[in-house]
Amino acid sequence: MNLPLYAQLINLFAALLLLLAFAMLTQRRVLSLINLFALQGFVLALSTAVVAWSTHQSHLYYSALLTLALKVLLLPWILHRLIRALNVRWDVEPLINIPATMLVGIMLVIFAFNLATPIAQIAGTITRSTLGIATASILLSFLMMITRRKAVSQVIGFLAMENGLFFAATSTTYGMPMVVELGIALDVLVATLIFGVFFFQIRETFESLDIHHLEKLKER
Amino acid sequence: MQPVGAAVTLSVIWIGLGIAGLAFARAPRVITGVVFPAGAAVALALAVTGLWALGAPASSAILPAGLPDLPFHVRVDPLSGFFLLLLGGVSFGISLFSCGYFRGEGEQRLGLLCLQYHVFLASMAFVLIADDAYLFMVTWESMALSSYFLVTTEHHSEQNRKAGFIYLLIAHLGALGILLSFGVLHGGHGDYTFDALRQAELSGFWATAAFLLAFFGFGAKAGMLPLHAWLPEAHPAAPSPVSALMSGVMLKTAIYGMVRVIYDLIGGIRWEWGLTVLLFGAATSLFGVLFALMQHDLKRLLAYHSVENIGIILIGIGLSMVFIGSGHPVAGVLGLVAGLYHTLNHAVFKGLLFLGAGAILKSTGLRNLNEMGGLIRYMPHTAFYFLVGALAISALPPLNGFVSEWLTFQASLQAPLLESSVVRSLVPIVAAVLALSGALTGMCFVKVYGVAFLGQHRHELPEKPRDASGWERAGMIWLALACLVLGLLPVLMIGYLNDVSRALLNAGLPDEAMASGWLWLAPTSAAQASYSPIVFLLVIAAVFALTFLVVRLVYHGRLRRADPWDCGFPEQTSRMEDTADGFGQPIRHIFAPVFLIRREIPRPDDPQPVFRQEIEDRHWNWMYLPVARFIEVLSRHIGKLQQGRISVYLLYSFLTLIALLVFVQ
Amino acid sequence: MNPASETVFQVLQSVLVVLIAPLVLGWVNQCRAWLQNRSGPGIWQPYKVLNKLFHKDAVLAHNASPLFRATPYILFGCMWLAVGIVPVLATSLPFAPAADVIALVGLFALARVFVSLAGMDIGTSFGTLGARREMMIGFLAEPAMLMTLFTASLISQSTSLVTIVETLGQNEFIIYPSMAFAAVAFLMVLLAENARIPIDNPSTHLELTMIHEAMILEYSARHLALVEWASSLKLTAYFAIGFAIFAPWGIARAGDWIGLLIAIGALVVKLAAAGAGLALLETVSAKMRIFRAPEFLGTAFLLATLGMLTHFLLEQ
Amino acid sequence: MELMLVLGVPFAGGVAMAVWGHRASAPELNSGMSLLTLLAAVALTIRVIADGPFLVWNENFFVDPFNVFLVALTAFVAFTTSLFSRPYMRIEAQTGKLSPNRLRLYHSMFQMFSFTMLLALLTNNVGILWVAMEAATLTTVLLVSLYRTPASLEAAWKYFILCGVGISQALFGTILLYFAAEKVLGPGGTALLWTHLNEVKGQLEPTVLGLAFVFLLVGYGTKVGLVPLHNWLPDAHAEGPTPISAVLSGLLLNVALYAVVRAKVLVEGALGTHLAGNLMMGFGLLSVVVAAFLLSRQKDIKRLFAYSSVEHMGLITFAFGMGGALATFAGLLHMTVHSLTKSAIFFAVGHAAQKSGTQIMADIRGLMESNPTIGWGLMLGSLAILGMPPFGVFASEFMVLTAAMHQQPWATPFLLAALGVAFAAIFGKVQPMVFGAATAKRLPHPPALIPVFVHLGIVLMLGLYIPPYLAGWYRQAAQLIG
Repeated sequence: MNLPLYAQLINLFAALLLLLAFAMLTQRRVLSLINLFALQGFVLALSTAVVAWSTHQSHLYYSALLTLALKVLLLPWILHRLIRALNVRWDVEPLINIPATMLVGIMLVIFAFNLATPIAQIAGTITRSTLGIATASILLSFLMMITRRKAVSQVIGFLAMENGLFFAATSTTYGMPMVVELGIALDVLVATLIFGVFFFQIRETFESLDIHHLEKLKER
Repeated sequence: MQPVGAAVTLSVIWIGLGIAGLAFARAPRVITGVVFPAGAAVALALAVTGLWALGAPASSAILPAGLPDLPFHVRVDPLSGFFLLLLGGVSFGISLFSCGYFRGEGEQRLGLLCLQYHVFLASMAFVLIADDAYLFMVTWESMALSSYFLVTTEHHSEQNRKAGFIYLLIAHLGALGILLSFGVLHGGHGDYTFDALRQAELSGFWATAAFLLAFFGFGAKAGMLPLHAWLPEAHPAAPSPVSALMSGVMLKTAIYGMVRVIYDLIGGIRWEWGLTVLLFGAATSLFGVLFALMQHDLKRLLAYHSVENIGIILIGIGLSMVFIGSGHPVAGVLGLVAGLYHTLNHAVFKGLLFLGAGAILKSTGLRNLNEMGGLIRYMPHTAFYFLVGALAISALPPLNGFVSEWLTFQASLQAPLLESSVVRSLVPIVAAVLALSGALTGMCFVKVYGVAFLGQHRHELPEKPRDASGWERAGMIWLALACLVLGLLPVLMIGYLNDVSRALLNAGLPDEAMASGWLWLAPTSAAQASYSPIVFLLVIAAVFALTFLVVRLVYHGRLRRADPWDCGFPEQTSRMEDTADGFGQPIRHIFAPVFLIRREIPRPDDPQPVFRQEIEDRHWNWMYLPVARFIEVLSRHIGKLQQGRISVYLLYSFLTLIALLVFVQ
Repeated sequence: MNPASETVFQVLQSVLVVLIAPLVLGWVNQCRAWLQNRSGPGIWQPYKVLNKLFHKDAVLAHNASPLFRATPYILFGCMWLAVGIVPVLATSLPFAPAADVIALVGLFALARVFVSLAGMDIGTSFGTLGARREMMIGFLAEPAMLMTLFTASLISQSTSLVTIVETLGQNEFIIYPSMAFAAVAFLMVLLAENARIPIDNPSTHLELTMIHEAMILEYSARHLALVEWASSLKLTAYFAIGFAIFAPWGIARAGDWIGLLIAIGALVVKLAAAGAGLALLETVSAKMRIFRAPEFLGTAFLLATLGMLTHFLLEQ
Repeated sequence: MELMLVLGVPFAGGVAMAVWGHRASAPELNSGMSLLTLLAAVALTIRVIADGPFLVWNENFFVDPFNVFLVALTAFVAFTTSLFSRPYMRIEAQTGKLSPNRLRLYHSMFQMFSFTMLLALLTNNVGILWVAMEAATLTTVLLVSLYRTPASLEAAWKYFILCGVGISQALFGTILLYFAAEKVLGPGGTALLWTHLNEVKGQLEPTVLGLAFVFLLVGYGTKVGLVPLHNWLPDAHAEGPTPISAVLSGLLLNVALYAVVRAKVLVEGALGTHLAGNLMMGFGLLSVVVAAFLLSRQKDIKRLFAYSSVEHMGLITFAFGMGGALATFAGLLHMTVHSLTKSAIFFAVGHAAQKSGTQIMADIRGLMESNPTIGWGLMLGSLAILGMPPFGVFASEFMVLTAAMHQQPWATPFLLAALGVAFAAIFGKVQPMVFGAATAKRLPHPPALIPVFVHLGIVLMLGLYIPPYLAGWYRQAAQLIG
């Protein structure tokens, strides 16, 4: 099979995304987690740009720029500020140990691909196989949120999931209408800010960002 | 103007009166002096409407309310008419009594009380005339609700709150059963009017399911074994007129529901169903009277007697179902007539007895029999009316209780008609149980009357008890008269009941039975059985007068007062006469296995020895508590799912997602 | 037949039975005396007692209520009605349809309730004791009685005594095994209901054993006389019911006078035999403890029900 | 025009409150804004009833009987809640639980919250619907964490994470929807417009829509509070300020369910099978049963009623899942009566808890004595929510049950059993709080209980008589969502 160049590029970026998702899943250090997240955003922006270029859809350029601004510069900067302020550099050992997580992750990827193939068949876009990867990276970030103990890393998982969604949107459907994308972007931004506020509050109430403090409310 | 219109109007007026009561909450005089008498008048009018409907053909109407697809349908046929008569007639007496009884009730309470009381009455009336499942359920539940608030009027006592809770809970569960039974009846087409339910053709299994659901659903309200647990708790808790209303009338709406659903809506009665009803009825009546004999709280005792009488009614209905199911409609009619007649009679005398208990409670503040005694000397009127009620409930001729039990016996004596020898030999045993419980009732009321009204009074009252006031007397007189009339002229009422059964089963009693005139009651034929209470009463009265005169003339009427002799024992104190518990002792001795007895026996060296014993109802232990425990355990396990850890919650969502994805693929 | 002669018969029967009732009691006591090798007071003794009592001044407790004073008359009325209804001499009397067997049992129950209430009225220890025991006996005896009568009425398809007598007595003679059970049960009930040994001892005033006597301790003079008379009437009525069901022979139809003579003759013979039998029974058996009474009557109840079942199983 | 008002007023209110929200007069201003919104909503409703559904602003917004009925309901309950919150928040502020800044945040977010909900209801664009839902989450998160107590922080955090993740799933579902629609409608805006989707739903790709529905269901279902996605709900209700619990239960859940139903319509149309309906029925039944059993273990009064909300949402979901005219009608009616009744209950509960200074039921006693109106409000409200006639909840439950007996007989025993258990649980806890001897103190401000009785009055009327125009309105809506 020989796809046109941009298609190969997009597939490459897709693969990179998946790789990064795995990397984040296994990463213990919060700091490098953030860097990985920024990297993921960057790859996302690139792929968006490529899609834009290949399909000559101008509004995708904007969303690429948006991504760049938001997910590569703004959010990582905010997160950096946060962890410096709260100095949580290390995440404690995740709930499930890394190899097990990896195994589960691989299962998920396979599952996601199976899920996506029937759809990929009917997809009109040239970048059909990316849907599976998008799904996989979403599920992986979900898994990451489950396994992490620190509030920060959970949030990063949340944002990573957002990335996966965004990738799915751009690569499989050439992007949502602009209104929607702006709205989504806004929400993500606000969400992050609120998270920031929360970190400080949780911190000052529990002297830690470890979420096992947040297990008081339950059925006894 | 048709009966249905009148019935609806009157019920609405009742609601209006209730609201008026709330409006005049600041003026108790107005409530007791105007609103309650007006309510009584409405009740009387309703009774008349009932009589009218007994003769008239069924009339129906549709009210501009209810669900958009299912407006309120109302219909009054002879069956409803009969129960409207019951409701109106009995609540007339009770409302009259209330006018006097609620004097001196706390202001802010009286307004609410008036509202709930009249809403209660109105919802009962609507239950009787409802002609679609929705209106029936709505009014059925508002009946339960309003009576619940009446039961919890004294909500400061923990016991009353518990009583109210159990009452409403069981009532609600029963209602769910009824609702489900309607659903089964409906069978999936047409709407939920009773007509549609009548039309629905059910397969054998579903018919039986509907029957069972309805039977237990209504049984829960009627206080049938083993769903009776709420009754002896709730009835005593309410203010006495309300207890009278609940015991006298509300339980009967459950009987109405049974008859309406089983005979009218389901139709195609089988003898197996009848046997079920019969056996439950027998068990209920025996159990009820045995526990009544163990009580020393007057109102509790009366409540247990309601259980017993519901059992007797069920025996009558069960017999009729057995006969109809095995193809003997005439005998079936006899059973139905017996059951319905006992329904009316029980309403009357139980209402009377509760009113009497209320009068005692008001003037002495006592409910515990062991503290009463000798009241006949302070409140002769109450004593007399109570005696009438007691004789009636003990099924003694020539009062009304006897007539219906007599009819039930007659129905059971039709047993030779039946083919299946098992049923044929079960029926007489049920008759034996009926005889036993009847005799036990007699004993129980000798105990009640003897301990409460006769003998020496057992504990010093602050002031001399007053007899019932004018309003209260009026109420009791009305019901006592009803006991007498229904006892002396049963033929008239049975003629009406015959119409009811004609409308319901289009079969009636044989004509010669009706032909035998108002004096002689001969349900099947004069040769088979006959009974004439009037001759009965007249002869006894005549002999009474005769002997009295003869003794006076031939001998003399000299009389001397002295201390009681009692075999020459000196100073008789009231501690030497039997208490209520003492009187029940032989029964406790004979039927010991039935009861769950907790004894507290004093040590021999106890300076103030106290002997206490509690009789408990086994049903709590083998039925209610296990269910509660099961639910509790289940919910504890479900609660474990939610133990506060956010990762686990996320995992739930994750797994749900995965599972659904797999499912969709 | 014409209603006039029926009425005459009715009056005749009632009056006659009321008059000879004490005689029956006297006869029974006399027979007992003979069986116990005593000379005995003679069979007219009850009349003398009644006469004496009627002459005395009535003594009434201070706190006696009207109910207490009315009871003897009510009692007497009930019993009189009972003997008016039961076909002692003749069937198809005008009053006969006024009450069938069930109503008859109800009638006795009415009497029992009133006498027990009277017993509790004064509030003495013995009065309540008597009432309690009486009601205990009653609630066991009454169903047994009903069951016995039901057996008969199932055979004759009717609960009215007249029809029972006519089917059993004036048709050809058939052996009903169920009637055997019924007869025994009826006998036991009769003993219990009429305060005879082994349940109660009519001639004792030993406080702890007495039942019926304990209730009427407070009565004196004319009240007592009426109560005593009523209880002798009750005994006679039970005898009569027994005859009507188990020996329904020689009972006249209302209106034929020859039949009446035969009926009177038959009645005298039957009563004599029954009285002697009762006396014999009382002599040979001993009074049982009060708590054995339930067993005794329970057996009666059981036998009666068994009778009914046998009827259903064997005779249909 | 009205539509602009309906959306504009609360937005402006949000901004204004952000500025003046701490003033003494802020509560009145707040209710005033809500009143204006209500009036606008009423005008809108009247217009829709008059001349049918319409689309505006290049089809990004549209109004049909289904959502206008929810809009009216939302505006109404928001207004009454703002009335209730006047004295309530004053007392909270005076007892030092809230600083002026928090009060400002509260008021501004209150308006914003109603804005987002109305936006979610009125938009025609599935994407904007998602945006609005997310925004609603964000605003409520801030409201839930208003007290900044450890418990409220925890609750808000869980709420945020769970609903955030859920919402993301919903976004993916939306993307898939778009992905499928684009094939038919071509790229560009129209492919996200519900009206267009609804027209072409027959041609949409079934497999994709199947997946899309799963994601949407899990996503919005989390906000509806369907078991097992409901875990945030009791915490958020219990720890947030009571007015917020009222609007959460009464409104937000409805809005989320609205989104699910819209999705269901499309998916059913595309698949031609009853898959979506079955899924919804399954979740609904599970929620009803589980919630009913959890009820009996509650100690905190607001948690108790939060679980009851889960139960009722389950019932409504079940009804919509069953589909058919009767069931859908019942579902809509139940939406109405549930939000009215539940918010009324929360009003009463709020005052009761304030009076006795605790939310632990064991310490709340004798309301009937200390303050009869609160007592009766709570008692009648609980009875109504338990489906006691003559209240309207019974009407809708009756219809749901009868429809279920007709269409899904197997489900009815579970439903009835759950209802019975729920009755025992809730009533057994409410009765001792209402009756008996009192343990409460006076309050600085008289409680605003008119809302309670207004709500209960409407509910009572709906139980006995459903006005024809309302019925017709429900019918149209039922036709729309079949």
